[in-house]
This record gives sequence, structure tokens and C-alpha cells, in this order.
Amino acid sequence: MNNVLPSPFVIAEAGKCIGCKACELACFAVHNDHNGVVAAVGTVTVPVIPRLHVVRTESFTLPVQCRQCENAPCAEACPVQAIRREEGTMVIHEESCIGCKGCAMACPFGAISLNKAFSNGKVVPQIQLKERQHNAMVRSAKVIAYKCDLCRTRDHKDGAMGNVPACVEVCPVGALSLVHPDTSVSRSRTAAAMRL
Amino acid sequence: MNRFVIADPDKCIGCHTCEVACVVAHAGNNMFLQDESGADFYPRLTVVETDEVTAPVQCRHCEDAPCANVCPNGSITSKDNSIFINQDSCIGCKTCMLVCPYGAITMVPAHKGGQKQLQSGLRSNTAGAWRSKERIVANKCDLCEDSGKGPECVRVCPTNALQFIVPSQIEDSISRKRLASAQSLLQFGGFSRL
Amino acid sequence: MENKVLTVCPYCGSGCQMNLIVEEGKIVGAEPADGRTNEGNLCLKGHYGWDFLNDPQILTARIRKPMIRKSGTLAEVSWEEAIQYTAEKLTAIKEKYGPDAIMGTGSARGPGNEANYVMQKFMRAVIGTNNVDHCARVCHGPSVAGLTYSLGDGAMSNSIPEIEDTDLLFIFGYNAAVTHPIVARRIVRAKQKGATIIVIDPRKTESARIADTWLPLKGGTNMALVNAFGHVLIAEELYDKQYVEKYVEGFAEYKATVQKYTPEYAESITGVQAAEIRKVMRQYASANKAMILYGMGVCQFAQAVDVVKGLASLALLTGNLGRPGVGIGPVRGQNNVQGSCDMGALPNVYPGYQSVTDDKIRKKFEKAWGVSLPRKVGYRITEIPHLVLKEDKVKAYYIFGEDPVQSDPNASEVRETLDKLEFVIVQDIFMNKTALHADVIFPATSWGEHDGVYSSADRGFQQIRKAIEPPGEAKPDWQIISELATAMGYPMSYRNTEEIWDEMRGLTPSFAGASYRKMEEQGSVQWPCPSEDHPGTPYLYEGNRFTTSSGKGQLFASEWRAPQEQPDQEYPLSLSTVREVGHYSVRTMTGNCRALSQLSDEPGFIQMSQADASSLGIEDGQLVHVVSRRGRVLARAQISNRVKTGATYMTYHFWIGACNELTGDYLDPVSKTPEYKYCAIRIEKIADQLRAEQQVQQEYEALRAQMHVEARPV
Amino acid sequence: MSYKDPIIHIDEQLCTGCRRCAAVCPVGAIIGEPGHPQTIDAHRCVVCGQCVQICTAYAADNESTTASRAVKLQERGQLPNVREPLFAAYSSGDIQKVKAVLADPKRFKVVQCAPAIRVSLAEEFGLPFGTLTPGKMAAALRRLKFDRIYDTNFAADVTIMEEGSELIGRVMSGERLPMFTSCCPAWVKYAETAAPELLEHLSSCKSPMQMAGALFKTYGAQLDGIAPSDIFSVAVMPCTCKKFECSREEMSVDGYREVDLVITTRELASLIKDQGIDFIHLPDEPFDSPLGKYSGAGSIFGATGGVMEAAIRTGYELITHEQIPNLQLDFVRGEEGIRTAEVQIGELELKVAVVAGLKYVDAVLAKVAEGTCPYHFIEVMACPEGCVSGGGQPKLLLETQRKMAYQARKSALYRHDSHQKVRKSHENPDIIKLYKDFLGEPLGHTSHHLLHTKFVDRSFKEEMS
Repeated sequence: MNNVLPSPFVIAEAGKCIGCKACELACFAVHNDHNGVVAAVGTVTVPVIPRLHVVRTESFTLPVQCRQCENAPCAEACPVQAIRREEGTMVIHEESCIGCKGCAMACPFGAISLNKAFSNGKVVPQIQLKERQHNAMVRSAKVIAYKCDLCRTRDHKDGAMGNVPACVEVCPVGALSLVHPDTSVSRSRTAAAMRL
Repeated sequence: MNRFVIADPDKCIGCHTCEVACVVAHAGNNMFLQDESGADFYPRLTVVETDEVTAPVQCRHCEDAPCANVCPNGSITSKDNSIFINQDSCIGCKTCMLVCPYGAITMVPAHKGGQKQLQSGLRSNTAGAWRSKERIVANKCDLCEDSGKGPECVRVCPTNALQFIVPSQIEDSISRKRLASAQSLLQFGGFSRL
Repeated sequence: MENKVLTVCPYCGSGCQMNLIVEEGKIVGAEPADGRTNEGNLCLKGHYGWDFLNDPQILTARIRKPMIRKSGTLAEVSWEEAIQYTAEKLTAIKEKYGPDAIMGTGSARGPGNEANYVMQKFMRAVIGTNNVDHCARVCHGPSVAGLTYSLGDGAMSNSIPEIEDTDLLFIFGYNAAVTHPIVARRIVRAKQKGATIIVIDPRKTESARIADTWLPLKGGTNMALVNAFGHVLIAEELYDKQYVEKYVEGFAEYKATVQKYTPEYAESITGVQAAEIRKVMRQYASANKAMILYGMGVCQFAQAVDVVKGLASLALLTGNLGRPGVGIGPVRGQNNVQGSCDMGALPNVYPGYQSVTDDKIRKKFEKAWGVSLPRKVGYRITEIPHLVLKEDKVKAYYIFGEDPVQSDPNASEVRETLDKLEFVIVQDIFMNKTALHADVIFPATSWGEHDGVYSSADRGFQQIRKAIEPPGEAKPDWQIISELATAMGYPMSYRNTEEIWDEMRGLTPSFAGASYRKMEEQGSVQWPCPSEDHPGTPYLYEGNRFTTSSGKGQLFASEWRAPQEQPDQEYPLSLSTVREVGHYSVRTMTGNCRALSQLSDEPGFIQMSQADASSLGIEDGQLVHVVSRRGRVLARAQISNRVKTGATYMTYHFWIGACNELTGDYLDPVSKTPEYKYCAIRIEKIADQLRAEQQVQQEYEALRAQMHVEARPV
Repeated sequence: MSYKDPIIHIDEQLCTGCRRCAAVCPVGAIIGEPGHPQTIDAHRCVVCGQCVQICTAYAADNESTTASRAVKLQERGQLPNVREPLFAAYSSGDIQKVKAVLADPKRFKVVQCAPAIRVSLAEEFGLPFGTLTPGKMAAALRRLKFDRIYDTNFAADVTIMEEGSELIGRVMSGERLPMFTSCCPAWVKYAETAAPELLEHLSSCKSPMQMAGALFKTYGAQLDGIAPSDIFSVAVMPCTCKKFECSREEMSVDGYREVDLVITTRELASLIKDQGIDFIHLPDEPFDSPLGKYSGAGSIFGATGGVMEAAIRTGYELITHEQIPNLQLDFVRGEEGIRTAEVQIGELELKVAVVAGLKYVDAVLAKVAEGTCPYHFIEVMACPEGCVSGGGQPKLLLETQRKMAYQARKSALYRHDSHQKVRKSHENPDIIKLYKDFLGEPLGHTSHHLLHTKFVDRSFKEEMS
């Protein structure tokens, strides 16, 4: 048991993605219990903040998300140790995040974005930090870093299929998969051996 | 989102030009012209040299600025997409300095019009004499807002190691990286076979 | 009214162009200009190093009037009196002891090329001696000697802008980030453009930090390592056989000398792994364009000229010469040390490196100057203490824009020398430690107060321009020397620097085409520039035609010699003198700049490893005593994990923590350059830090008082 | 035609061209290249809104290329304080107009809700799929200042009376068989566009919503002593096509629109939120009498097979004058596709078919055209599982929950039915009273005037304006 198992991660397959953004929406849907987001679009009262991002160009479309790097540059860049590996997933602890943007700049995939923090459908205010708005000092909005956490905190009781992240589950064309590096590598090896 | 200055250690040569520029930018050019030579020297960024890295460290203008959130009297606020210390109301409690994870805040004597500010009430005993105590206030990068020319450190850095990041640049950089990471996957396919 | 005056930065040989911003006769700011080498960038000294011109009296006071030592104390006198007195004294000494009893210096700093030309002319034509030398001796003297031998010209073969376009940078004993930030900028850009960077330095410098390979050699083992490099090139047949055959001489002797320097043997001396030695030579030899840059880490050893020749040999063996982006670059430390060499402020050459021992050349100068000139090569400045104290041969010393007490090794011996001399003339802008020993002081104009030409490290002539009026009665150096010459019966009546420059050009074939007008038009003219229609020469040795007497490159290797003074039980640490980025030379200028002096101030630092600090119980920032066989100073401990255990470093700018009180006067046998980079010291912990701090303050105040700084209001 | 707005739109600034909408469009009305914004062929479009339900191309906050959210909300006819994300495919809303009318004290505001609203509205407030809330719905409408909370379910019972009678007549005479239901406006529009020659096979009955509208401004007006011109009639529908239906020129009675405005389930939810009504904690309140009282049969109209089941419950008893042995007709209940059955009603072996999903209807129509269709009575619903899956219903964030959601909504309808005291339309006392006091008899003169209609050939594209 000396081997550290590499983290699983979600990755998209080129050529399949149709750009429907169902993955982004699903990602948002399953991460917003605390904002009262349930099944219906009508329960959404906060901006859609996905943790994966569908890139679209003239020639292709593909979602990009956290690769759960083993030597995560985001965690290296974090001055408050808000990014930690937990059960094989790089997790951002939103309470600790100070919105310094270092992780977002360090990530080579562009997988981290900064956005306002919401709770109960409302912007989370700063403890003290205020800014001037319309001639009054008001508490600023807390801003945190968002990224894929492999739906680790997701409640799977509502028709979810085991431990598959929501994006993988909803993709209508199967363009996303959850990769377990150890098993996939051994499968690739087996496949390579069989081609010999 | 806030703007901030950040250094690229691959380009920094540790020449300290930024530090001097910072002092000069905040002292005004009359720093060189005053008769008194004892002007204070408190750069708002500090060049750090370790075995592995050389780079100036300065305020990141955190969105959830811990300094502002611990300030007991609202002297640190969000202003024009930056975190701003009001030195006039700072009481010198040092808490912001302690909580800043970048070490970007230092405590310095307050100045006004080139003169050290003294406290009206508080006195301290030095060398047997009672004197009004200096005001000590928190000091950090203010993006040279008053100059209207942007951060002086960025302007003078001879190796372009310092960058002034505005929010749209972060967005752009993230978009570019997303595009690049998506493109890098195009040549592959069939991960589902794994 | 704001007025911008285009000039060249007075700090370091990068030759950065800048504008001085002048308002109502005062300089109020500086800004970078788009110069050839700096492209709109300046370092902190360029940006904030001009306010010494306002004489803020921080470290030392500006000299405003001529002074003569009368009954032991310096007293202000009129120019007439000072000139007359000096002329009489020099004439008397010359008559009594002969012209070779008088020694003069050039100045590698503010005065400019014309003043140096006039100074060497004064020494040669008026005094009648070749005894003129300057601080190049204590820095890149070995480069001039070594590169002249190997390639023909004692200067950077290629240009500063080419650094960023090479494929491989081979940086030996050169800390560009500190000495030349604007050259370091090119190194950073080279790295960004994909060049391989190899750094050889005992310290982890900024270049080493970003290097692909860093070879941390033991101090004082350069020759062994360079020989091993040559060994690998030959043993692995990495060298360019065709090139060597066609353009290079001395291969057989070279090969025989480096034979025994196998990488394994070198490893035993240098501590650099044999595999690394092989690896970097394979990279160096296979690069399409490889450039060597080196600095004081090569030159300030008692075995320096040999190492310079050895490095040049590596370029010759691999054909890395005669093209853009290759070559070998000694990046000159002082702003015009290239220029003072160019102008012949050296005991063996006239302007343009024309030998004083060449009859044909001497005749040319005799004809032009209307006097007969000495045939014998003159003394070097580093020999002066010996010549005065031991041989009693030198009686008068005309020190022009230098501060040997601060800058030369073994300061106590230098002071003793000055005190023993019959007559010492100091011509400078600020009071300094040497001036305390002067019999006559001439107040000179500073950079910013006169016109002239500086030579950048890469052979670029560039104009400096007067921006403000000088204070007090200060006069331009060339004018002071001219008046002295006239008083001594050799009339000199130059009206401006251009006249001097044109006289010099007329006598110097390789600079003949570098007119003021061309400089004005091009911004910079790199020598050689033999004719009016020649644009100058960015890189030397086009077509691999070397300027040696045979026209071929000369390979050279020599046995490694260990540094003279080795650490022992009593003095267990080695000391190397270095620079720091915010200060310049003896600090009369930067020490009088408000911002720069506050960035780093007295007593200066001694950099040491964590291990050494721990074993001595010293904490970062504490004051310590540093002691050598020659002296004892206070300095502030700076603990760094970039230095090796057993090695320490002090910057030579500070007056209290003056490292040259400690350094030894062991000289390179050829160039007579001192071994600044290696002597033995010990560090003593100070228990009462508070008292030591007070002592620093007291020493500082005492120094300032000596330097005529008016008492500061409390 | 009077309508201008094609109702269903695809926002070209948001559409990513994934064409998932094209895959669910039953009539192939969505046109475009993959990867590029799609457009809708309004002539073919049956306004079922399935594209609106499937679309996941939402407007990200940071897209600089899109118009502002406020502008889009205005364009889409939504309330300005709507906080839910905006998607590329959407239906035009009318809620701003409803809100304005509700604020007008001079109007007599009457509302009706389709059967499927009460099993889905709660989802908009975070309650589980299929939470049954007719009482809260009525309470909410009352708090919205509707003067009468009537119900479409009542009209569904009327529909059974009329359509059942029509079916019996046709079966007896053997004319114009099979007979298709005509409750689903998308189906009707499709028939008018794709099979105008078969229009006589449609029941002449208006949909329950239109019947209700017609009765509100006549019978209802009389009961309340209000001038029809003062009545403003709003219908809350799970269906986007109902907006089209209510605007059909012929859907008027005595010069008044039968239904003035149709809003969807989602629009109603947005209005409740807008008014700050705490839906979850509302008490259960009754509908208003008599036009708000319904049988179990009326309530199952919201599920595929519901009309058929309700019709058989009543038809069986009208023909046989005997009580139907089993009220729960499982053979017509089910999911997407075609289900067929033979029902023994006395001597008659009634052959019926239920079509759920418009794409399955072509095969049936072909048979009818050939004259080989064996059925007497065919229910057609354009949406996959009937009105519970309508285009105006709460939109789901996760496609994976769709089956579960529809199942839960249908179960709730059947549960609602099973809990009713009266489960057959003809046994609804208010229906009996309606016929006694006002309509006379099914298919009678008044019924014909108010409750039946004619269909139009829409096969020519030029008709679209």
C-alpha cells in the first residue's frame, strides 16, 4: 500500500461534444443545494456558475475542467492552504478562500474561475470589507475560486448512477468520462499487449 | 474583480528597481529635492530572494481581503477594484499585517505633507523625555492610484517581470488556457475506451 | 520650463541612454531613452541615481573649490594658486627624480573619453612617462591583456543586443543581475526565447537560478575547470577541426597542457561533477551560436589572464567567433572603463591600443604632440604601494577620479603609500577617503555637468551631454589638466571636447570614423570605425580574421595555481568581494542619492551560509566583526542559502564595512590585477549588538564629518 | 390569422447549435447546421415547446456578446425580476400583461388551471416531483387577486359530455370514423397543416380550455351578474401551444375572446414569486363554484390516455346505462408511443387507440387516409406523456430526472382522481346543473354555439404572416 493512487478525473473526448452545455448546467445544478436549487430551473435564484467550461470555436467544441493534477499548481499557489487533496480529489475549501486569484492564474487549463459566493440564493457578504455604492458604504460580495470537485459532496439519492459526476451522467453523447488512471492504464497495457 | 500587480520569477533579476520606484512614486519627486535627507523609505513591495525564487511580493488585492475583514474600524475598503487602506483612520492595530497571507502589509510611520504625523494624545517616553508618539499605520500597495499613471513598479521594471493585472486579463488568460487545453485534446479521442 | 537632455547613464558599462529632466537649472528627474543597448529601460541606478548632483550631503560633500594642504590641513585656495602650486611641485619632482617618479591615473567614471585622452597625453607628453593607469587594472585588466593576446582586441567581441539571440549562453563568474541589470535583461530574454543557459559561479546568482545548468565551483579553481572544458572538447572531438586548422594557432601546446585536466581530475579540484563538465561542453560545442559572458569572477584572481585566454580558447575551438550572437564578452563594470582603456589610460598603449613600444606609432604621436615620448612601459596602479613603500621609486601621484583607499586591496597599505608619497593630487567631484591624504584637491565637474563621450562595454561610443551648471568653482577635468599642462610649459588650449575628440581620432585609425556627428546621427558608434563612411562594428573578427599579429586566434592553457591565501584555522572562511545592485563603485555617487542610500546603507553586508552563521551563533541582520590578516571591519550578517558553506561575500561599496581593509594584494603576474575574489577571514560574533549599532552610527557620523558634510539638523 | 408571434423562439445569441431540440421536435421544424444557431420553421412548428424543455444552452453571466439580461427578459415577456437562467429556446411570455390586468380593479378576473398544473407547480418552489397542490394553487391565485378561481377540469368534464356524445353518434352512424380527440392544440395544428383532408375525423369539440372560456363569459357572467366585456379570462396551461390556440380567430363567443391570455406553469410560478407569496406555506383553499368543481375524470386529462379513460367511464354508462365495473382503466395508461385496446361496451366492441407523442401519429393518419384504420376513437397528445410533459411545465435542470418527473406527475394525477368522491364527468353535480340550467343537452344548440368549432386547412405556408 505504498503506492499513492493517482486521482481520478473527468475528461472530454474530442469529436463527440455537441456543445449543448448540459454538463455545465448539471454541474451547477448539483452544487447548489445550499442555494435552494432543486430539480426545476425555476428554483434557480443565483447565476449559473459551472465548474467546467464548454469551449467553443469555429471548428470544435469541448468542455474543459480540472484534471486533478497530482502536483496541483493551484494548491501550490494558494497562500492559505484552501486547496487540499481529499479522498483523491483536489478540493477548494470555500470558507478559507480569500479570492486572491493565484490559483486561477496558476492553473494551466483555465479550470478555475473566480466568482461571487452565494448562499441561500443570496450573495455572501464580506465580514467587514465594504465598498462605496451609490454614496453608501456597503459590504462587498465574497468572491471564491470554483473548480470541479468530481461531485464529491453530491447527494446521489435522486436517480443518480452511483458515483459518476453529474456532467458525465448527463452528457447526451457520452463525450465525458470519469477516468481512473490506474485502471485505465492497466487496460491500455492489456490492449497494447493484445495487439502484439 | 480587483486589479493587482504580480511578478514573474522567471524574469525577475532581483534588482530592487521596483522597491525604489514604489517609494519614489509615493513620496513624489520632491523626495530628491528636499533639503532634509532623512526621508522615510518604506517600499510597498518587497523583493524576496530564496534559494529557488527571486521576486517582489506585494498585495494581491484579494477579493475577500482578510486584512479588510479583520479591520476593526473599516479602514480597509474596496475601492475602484482595489483594496484600499485609509491611513487617516488606521489605528495601527497590526491585525491586518498578521492575517495577510502574503506578508504584503507593513506598519510604517504616517506622513502628511512630508512631515511625520504625531498623535495628539498618546505620549511615549524615550530617553527620559515624554514625546508625542508617532502615528504608525498599515502600508501596502495601492496600485499608485493617486498618480493616475498606473503602478510605477510595473513601469520601471527593466525585465518586464511585473505585470499589472486587470480583471479582464484574468478572464482572457483563463479563456486562452481553456481553449489551449481543449485544443490539446483534439488530437486524441476515445478516452471512453480506457 | 522643463527641458530634456539626452545622455548616457553614469553607472556600469551597459551604456544605457537616458534623458535628464531639467527644470530651472536643476535636475528633477530621469527617464529611459531608446538606446541601442537599453531599448527604453533603466535599472534603479539609472532611474534614481541622479540626485547626488544636488549635493544632498548624505555620505560625503561635493568639492566646490580647489584646496591645498597647508600646515597639515586642507585649505580652500584660488584656481590660480592651486594650478601654480601643483605645476611647481610636479616640475620639481620631475627634475629631482625623473619623470618616472610621477604616476597618474585615468578615470573610468564620470569624466569621459576626452578627459582621459588629455590625461594620458599630459602624463606622456608633459611629464614624460608612460606611468598612467586606472582602475581597469583592478577589474577587467586581465580581459584587455588576455583577449588582446588570444583574439587581438581587449573588448567584448559581440554586442549586448546580440545576447538575447544566441542559442547558448555560457556565463562564467558574472552576476549580471547585480552588476548590469540591463544586460541581465538580455539574459532573461534569451532564456524566454529558448536559449540554453549555463552558469559557472560558486554562488547561486540570478543567472544561475534561471540557468539550465549551474556549476557551483569552489572559489579559486577557475583555471582547472576551464582546462577541463578544453580537455573535453578535444578528447571527445567536439571541437571544430576545420575552424581550428584555418584560423587558430597553438593547438599542439594547448592540447598538451589540458591533457591532464580530465573532468575527473578537475572534479577533485573544483568540486564540479565530471559528468556535468562533459555535459555542458557537449551542449556548448553543439550549439549553433554560443556566447561566453564573464565578469569579475574570472578577472579578480591572481590567475586571471590565463583564465581569460582559456575561455577565449573555448570559443576558438568551437568556432564561436566572427558571427552575430557568438563570441566572448567581458562586460565592463564601470560606465567608461572601456573608454579609459580605449583612450590609452594604460601604461603600455596609446589611444586605440597602439603600443608605446612600437617605434612607428611612437613617432606618429611624437610628431603630433611635438615632444619626444618615453619608450618604456609605465607602472600599473596596483604596483604603486610596492614601488613607493619597498622600492621608493614613485614620489608623486595624480589621482584623477579614483578612490584607491576604498577600491584597491589592502587599504591600510594604500593609506601608508599615500602618506609616504611626497605629493598627492586628487581630482574628483566628492570628498573621499583618498582625498584625506591629498596635498592638492581639484574640484571637477560631474557627469551631468559636462559634455563628452563614453564607451559602452560593447565598444559603443555614445555622447554624454551637459544638463546643468557645476557647483562652486568646479571645472571640467580636461580643462583642469590643460591648465596644469600650460602652467608646466606645454600649452593646451582646447575649446571643447569635440576638438579633443577630433585630435584623438586623427591619431587612432580604429576610431577615425567615429565623429560626434555620426554619434549624434546613429546614437552609438561601435569601434572599429576606421573611416567617415563606416557605420561601426557590432561584432569583431568578421571572416575570422583576428587582430593578433599573425591574424590567427591564439589557443592558450596554463597550469592551475591555487589562490595565494587559503583559509586556515585562524581565518577559516574565504572572502570574495562583490557588488550590490543599488550601489556603484566607491559609492560617492549612489551613497549621495536619497533613495539608493536608503535602500541599502552602512555598514554593508557580509553574506554567509546558514551553516556558517549557525555554527557562529549569528542571526540574520546582526552586526559582526570581519577580520583578516590585514584588517578588521564591522558588517551586517546576511544569511543566504545561495552561498556555499565556508564562503563569504562582501560588497565593496561601503565605507564602514570596507572589505578592502581585508583583501590581499596578491596580483596576477601579467595584468597585475589583485585577488579580490579570494582571501581568508574569520567572523566574530558581537555580543552587545546595541553598542555595535551605536558604534556604526558614530563611525558614520565621524566619516561624514571628515568628508566635510555639514552637521545635519536633528 | 390574428397572431403574429410564432411563440417559440431560439435566441441566436445563445444557441450553440447542439441540435438536441431538433431531436425532440416531432415535426422537424428546427433548421440549421450543427454548431450554428438554429431557426424555427414557424409554418411547421406546432408550438409544443419540447425544444424549450430540452434546451441546455443557457446564457452565461460573463458572455460579453449577448445582450443584457434585462433586455432579454423584456424581449421574452418575462418579469424583470426573474432570476432563473435564460436558455436559447424559449416561448414568448404574457405574464407582464397578466400582472397589469390583475392590478386593474375594474376588470373581473377569472382564471382557470389545466389539470397538469396542480401536479407540477410545486416543483418551481423546490418541492418534490409530483407534489399535488390544488389547494395551494387556488389559494395563490386568490392572493394574486383573481376574482374567480375556476378550473379547466370542470370544462374537461363538459368535454367528456360533448365529445362522448359525439363519439356515440358517430359510432352509431358509422360516419367519420375514426374520431380523433381535439383537446391538444398542437395536434390540431398539426392535423390542419399536415392532413387537412382528414380534418372531419377530428371531434368538433373545442378544447376544455376554450370551452371553459366560452362558459365563463356566458354562463359564468350570468351567474355573477357581470357584463362579459368586464371579464378578463386567464388560463394557466402546461402548454405553450395554448397561447396559439386562444388567439385563433374563431375562438370567440359573442364577439369576446373566450380566453384573453394564456400563461404557462412557469409563468404562474414567476408571478407568485414576484408577488412575494410564500407558496409552500399557503393553506389549502377550494376552487370557486360552480365552474371550479370537477370530477376525477376531469383531472386525469393531464396524462396521456386520460381523455380516453374519462370518455370510456362516461360513454360506458351512457350507452349501457350500467355502472362501469372498473374505474381504473390501466390499459389506456402508459407512456410515449401508441397503445391500442378493445373495450366491450354492451354489444359494442369499441376499438380505441392512444397516441402519446406527435411523431407517432403519422402512421395512424396514413391508415386513416387509406381507409384501413380499425379504430373508433383515437386520443392524440402531442407531448410525450401528455400535458404533464408539456412545453410550459417546469423545466428540468437534469435530463436524467425527466422520466422520474413525468412519472411522478402522472401518478399524482391518478392519485388525485382516486381520491375524488365523483370520478365520472356525468356524475359531477355542477355539470348536471350546467346542462339543466344553461346548455340543455350535449350537442344541443347552445353547446354547438359555444363548445364546438370548425378546423381550417393550414397546409399553405402563405397563411402564416
